[in-house]
Amino acid sequence: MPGFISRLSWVPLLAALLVLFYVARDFPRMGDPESPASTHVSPRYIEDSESKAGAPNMVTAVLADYRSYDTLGETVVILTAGLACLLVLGSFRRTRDEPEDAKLMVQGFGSDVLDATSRLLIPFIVLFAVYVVVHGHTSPGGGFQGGAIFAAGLMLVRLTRGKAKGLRLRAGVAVIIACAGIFIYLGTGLLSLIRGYQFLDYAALPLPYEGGHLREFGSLTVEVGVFIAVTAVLMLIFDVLTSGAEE
Amino acid sequence: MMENAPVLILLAPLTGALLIPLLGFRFGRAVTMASLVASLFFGLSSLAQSLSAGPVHYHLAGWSPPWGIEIVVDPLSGVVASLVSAMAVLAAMYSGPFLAGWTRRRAGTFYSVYCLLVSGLVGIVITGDLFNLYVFLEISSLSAYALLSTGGSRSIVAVFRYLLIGTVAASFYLLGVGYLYAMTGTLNMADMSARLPNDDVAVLVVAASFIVIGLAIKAALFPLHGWLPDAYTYAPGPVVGFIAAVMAKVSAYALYRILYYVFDPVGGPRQPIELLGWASVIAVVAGSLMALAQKDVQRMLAYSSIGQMGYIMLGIAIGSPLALTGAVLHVINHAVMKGCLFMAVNGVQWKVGVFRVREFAGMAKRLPWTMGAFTVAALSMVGLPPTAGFFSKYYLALAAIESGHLSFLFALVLSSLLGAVYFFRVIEYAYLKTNDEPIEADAGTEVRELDASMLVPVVALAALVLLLGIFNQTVVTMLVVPGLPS
Amino acid sequence: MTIEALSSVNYWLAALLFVIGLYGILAPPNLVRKLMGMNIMQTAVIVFFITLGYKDDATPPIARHGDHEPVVRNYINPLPHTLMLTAIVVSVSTTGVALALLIRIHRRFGTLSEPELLEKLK
Amino acid sequence: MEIIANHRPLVAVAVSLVAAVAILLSRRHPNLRESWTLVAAVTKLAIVVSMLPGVLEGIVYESRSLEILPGWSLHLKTDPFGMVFALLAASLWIVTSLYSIGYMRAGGYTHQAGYFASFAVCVSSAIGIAFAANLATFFLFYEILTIATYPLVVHRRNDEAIGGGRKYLAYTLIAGQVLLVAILWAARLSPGASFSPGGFLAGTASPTSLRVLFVMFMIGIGVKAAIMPLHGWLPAAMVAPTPVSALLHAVAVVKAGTFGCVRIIGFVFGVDLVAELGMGTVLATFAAFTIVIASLRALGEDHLKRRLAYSTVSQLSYIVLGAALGSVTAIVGAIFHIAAHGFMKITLFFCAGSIYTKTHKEYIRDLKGLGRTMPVTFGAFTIGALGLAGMPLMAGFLSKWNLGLGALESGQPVVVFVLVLSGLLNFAYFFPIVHTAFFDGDGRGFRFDEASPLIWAPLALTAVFSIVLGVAPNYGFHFYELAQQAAASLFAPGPIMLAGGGS
Repeated sequence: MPGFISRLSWVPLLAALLVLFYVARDFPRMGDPESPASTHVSPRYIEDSESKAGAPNMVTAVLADYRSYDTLGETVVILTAGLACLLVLGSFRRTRDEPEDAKLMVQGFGSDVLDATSRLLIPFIVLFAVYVVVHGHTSPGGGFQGGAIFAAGLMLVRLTRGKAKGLRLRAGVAVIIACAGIFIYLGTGLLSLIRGYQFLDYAALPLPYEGGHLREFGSLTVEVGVFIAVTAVLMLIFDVLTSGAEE
Repeated sequence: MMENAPVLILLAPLTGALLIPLLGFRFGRAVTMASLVASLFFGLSSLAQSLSAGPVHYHLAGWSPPWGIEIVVDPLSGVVASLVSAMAVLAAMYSGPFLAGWTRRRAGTFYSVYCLLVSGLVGIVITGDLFNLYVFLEISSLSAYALLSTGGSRSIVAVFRYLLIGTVAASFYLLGVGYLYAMTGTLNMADMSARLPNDDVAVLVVAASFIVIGLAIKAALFPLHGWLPDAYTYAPGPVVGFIAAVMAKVSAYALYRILYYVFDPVGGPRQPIELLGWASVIAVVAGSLMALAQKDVQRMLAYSSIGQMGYIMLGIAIGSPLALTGAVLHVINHAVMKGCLFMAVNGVQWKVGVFRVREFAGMAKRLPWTMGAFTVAALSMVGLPPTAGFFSKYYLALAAIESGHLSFLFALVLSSLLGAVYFFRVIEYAYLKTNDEPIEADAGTEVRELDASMLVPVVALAALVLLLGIFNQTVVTMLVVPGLPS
Repeated sequence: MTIEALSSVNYWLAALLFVIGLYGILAPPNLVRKLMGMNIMQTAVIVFFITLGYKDDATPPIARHGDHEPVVRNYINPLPHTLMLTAIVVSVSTTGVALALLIRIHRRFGTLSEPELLEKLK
Repeated sequence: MEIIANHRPLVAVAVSLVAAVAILLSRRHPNLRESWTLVAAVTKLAIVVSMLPGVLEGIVYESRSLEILPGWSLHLKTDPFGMVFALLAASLWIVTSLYSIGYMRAGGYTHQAGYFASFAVCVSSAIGIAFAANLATFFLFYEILTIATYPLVVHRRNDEAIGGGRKYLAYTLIAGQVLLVAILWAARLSPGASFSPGGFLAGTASPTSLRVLFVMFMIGIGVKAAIMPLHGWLPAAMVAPTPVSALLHAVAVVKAGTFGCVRIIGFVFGVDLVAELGMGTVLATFAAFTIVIASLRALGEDHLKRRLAYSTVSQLSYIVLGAALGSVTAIVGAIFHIAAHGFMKITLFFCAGSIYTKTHKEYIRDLKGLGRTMPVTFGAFTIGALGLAGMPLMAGFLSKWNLGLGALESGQPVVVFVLVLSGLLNFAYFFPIVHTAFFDGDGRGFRFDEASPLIWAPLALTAVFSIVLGVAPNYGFHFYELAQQAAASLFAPGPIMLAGGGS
């Protein structure tokens, strides 16, 4: 069956391509400031982000405030992926016959050069990660990006100096940290729920600010939660993927 | 608290999923049950709200749509959400003995992912935002992959295929949504249906077709069903009942929601719906035919699911009030009866270790209650009164006659007869044949019923099949009809 | 006319990527390649959305310092970017799970090509 | 002519359902189990009979409970016609249960709990069919009957039984689907209509489509009524234990078919409509052919029960024929024959069972001289046989007489010829049996050697009653009077029409 598909699949695909090309005419001209997408919902984001949501970075404002529910879901997606990997591959335990590359993964590819370079780089990477998180409001960045960068730094350690090094996390711990991160997010929402506001409405937070600043802090908390969760899950996935089999 | 019920339907299982690792994996089962029951409670209460005081709109983060995301619980979504969490509670109860042998952390992780699956499905049902729907679609899919993959190495391969096809489906959906966004600039369903151009320009047709294709793949509609049989056949016992019962239906629900609440059912693009109609007719017949060819009971059930999804899609495609009533009613009925069937069969498999039809010989003596439940549900699948299956089929058939599609009617009748053949084959073996060749698992005919925690859900579902049938008019008038598109 | 043609070049690019991805999933026998095809497909969707966000001579959606009444015309539409952040995260997660499955498959069956796999599964 | 809202019909149906559950729960204790059966049977008969006087005075007991389909509630109603079938089923259930207790114990059968439970469900659905006041209710019980009979057919669990069961299911399930489609169609034509004398379909659609609809109805019903060529399952179902065959052939299944046939003709289409569609003649032709050909097939059978089965096929077509002829007298004959044939045929099957229990002989050639040792059995057999053959002063005569008159009324003298011919054929295939039993074989003297009284008492009872039915057709259950009222109601659309209309 797959063979059959692979031999004939180009026919419907070509047809699909032609259709897609054809309908491209009906779309608004690329970059047209009058297109529905640019005139209907988005203007409000552009105008109000800083004043109402307290974030000059409109993307962050939409991400962490207007559509924070989406972002919660997105963080949950990451957690799900982590747990899924855990269920599929089980947690770290060596296989009897571990393949060569896996051995490398365990001891790391360490050579002096790599070692020196990574020692030099890693502090900056980590620092940059934190910067990306806390400055997510005024410059490109945010919890996901920060988390990804931080995890990348840790992975560099693992790759160069072996799995045991660099903030060694056991799977269970990683999961707990990830859940804690998301729980910061969820808790923020539940807090406003308990205080009689809508879920995730930062206006309800018991902080000595109001308006944009309050929301800014709300979304900052959330971003931190995301940062923790993303870091933990990415490390989890990395460790699980590079670990031996359970059986 | 009650004004927050809509969002709590989703937050309850989500919180549960997070609490399991935080409190410690040993509480997995307890936390799961608690959170799912809570979710069911909130689902029912917001359903009651929507029935008494009209649809409930919940604006998340306090931003009014279309700028923020809203949750909409109208009678339709309320019913489906409650159905999902109800089935989830039963399935969680059922899964206990299966996971008894697992390591504590693995079982805990399993339960956590299970909660995530439920929250994903509920999220799809109650959201009022097209992109948000995509996010929860992915949550549910990912967790489903994870759960299905615990069924052994064969299931891993099946799951990988499911993952590929499922992601293709999601991409199709997202691209379709993108087309709609390009035309309207909004993602909120209500707002979009107000702003969609009412003449069917090519873009709308293509967008609708993409969404239909994407969700039809997820719903395993016939030509796009490739992932389903293997995924269900090798699926692990504890979850296959739940996944087979609700997952495809939720996608069908989403399709229904978009075709009839976002697009204008009259002025909107008809071509995709026409296509859907014929595809589902083929699905109804082909599913039954393929089920007929199976020797493995669980695989047989999987194929029969393909046929039954055809019923639902058929109702959606015909689109008259009768047809939609039939479709929604069949979503409820089929969830109950197929859940019962899968749970019964997996119970047998777990207890005796057999799956093939031949090996069911004399099973009625050993597991009388389980096979009794199986028989009731099977009769309902065949569509004999007074079981639930008959009544949804009645509506669909009536709608087919009304719309003058006699071929649809013929397909329905034919599939009932085929269903009779392949279900009575199992029943015949279970009740009439005595197993002459001893099963390697263990021979003997003494009564060895399932554990209570597995038997209760199975029997409860079987009872529900009968109740749903006898009181179908109550269900229709109270729950289904209020949910029809105005 | 040329403007028109150029205007939809991105849409064409997205469509092309989408179909290439689809082909990449259907055609090759190797599961890893299929996975790549899947990623290409998701990328196509991302390209499409980002295209929707673009406005002629407008800057990224970050209010310049001191610009307290941002003018809609000057900033591109932030919504697609937000959505695509989510989409990227989703595709990363999916890829992670897919890789985990592939590793498991390879450990169990020692191959990643579909025909051999089907042989072994018989 | 008054309508009394009263749940007695519903109770009459429910009694044996409850009994079925009780029987299944007490499967470990045979005596308790069988006492459940008897208690339920007596109660049911008592309830049905308690409504008889009222019905004779033209009172209609009506029970509407929950709505089961859009526009159609679970609607039970006692009209004279339904009463005939209900009385037949209820009274014969008692006899049959007594008989089965004796038979099953003597035969040492297993799975008796399941047996008695399905038996009870069958009777419930038969009563339900009798009292059903609209198509939905009718179909509901019709399908329940289909399923509940299956365990009885396959009761012996051997390959032959399973084969018979498959054949039975194949015929009845397909027919059920056809009937369903027909009902859906009728539901489209006049939604939520309930049975009314004179029918409700007249003028709702073009004659052609009404003809098609009629054919579909007749296929759906005709399988159970075993109209040739739809009779194939009936001889195959002979593998069942004899009491079951008795139930299948005298009470529940086939009678439900013929009953439904008359219901459809008289109360859905209306006799006049059927006549003007020209379907009456067609159906009559089929029935006539069935009568003759089935009798011929019976001649050819040496297996006793199968010969009886073919005789049933031919006798049932009397009823269909009467309904198809569509004149008052013919329909009186048809309705009366439902009862008469019930009692006579069940007698014959009981006899077959008694012979089998005592001697394990199934073939007619083996019956030599048995009459001298089993006088009661063969006495009853003779009575039943003569009755079916239409001997005067027997129940069968009355129905045939009416059928003949009706045929002349509706100007079909050829039918009279068919009746006479089939009468002769009846003699031809029953008399040899009697002769072999009494006069063949070695001349050993008379010696009473019957099976247990639980077996021969019931069959004696039914035999006596089938004589009584011939001599005084209104004795006890007033079958003849009921038949007359029912037939009259079809033709005198007066107050009855209103009442029947389920107003």
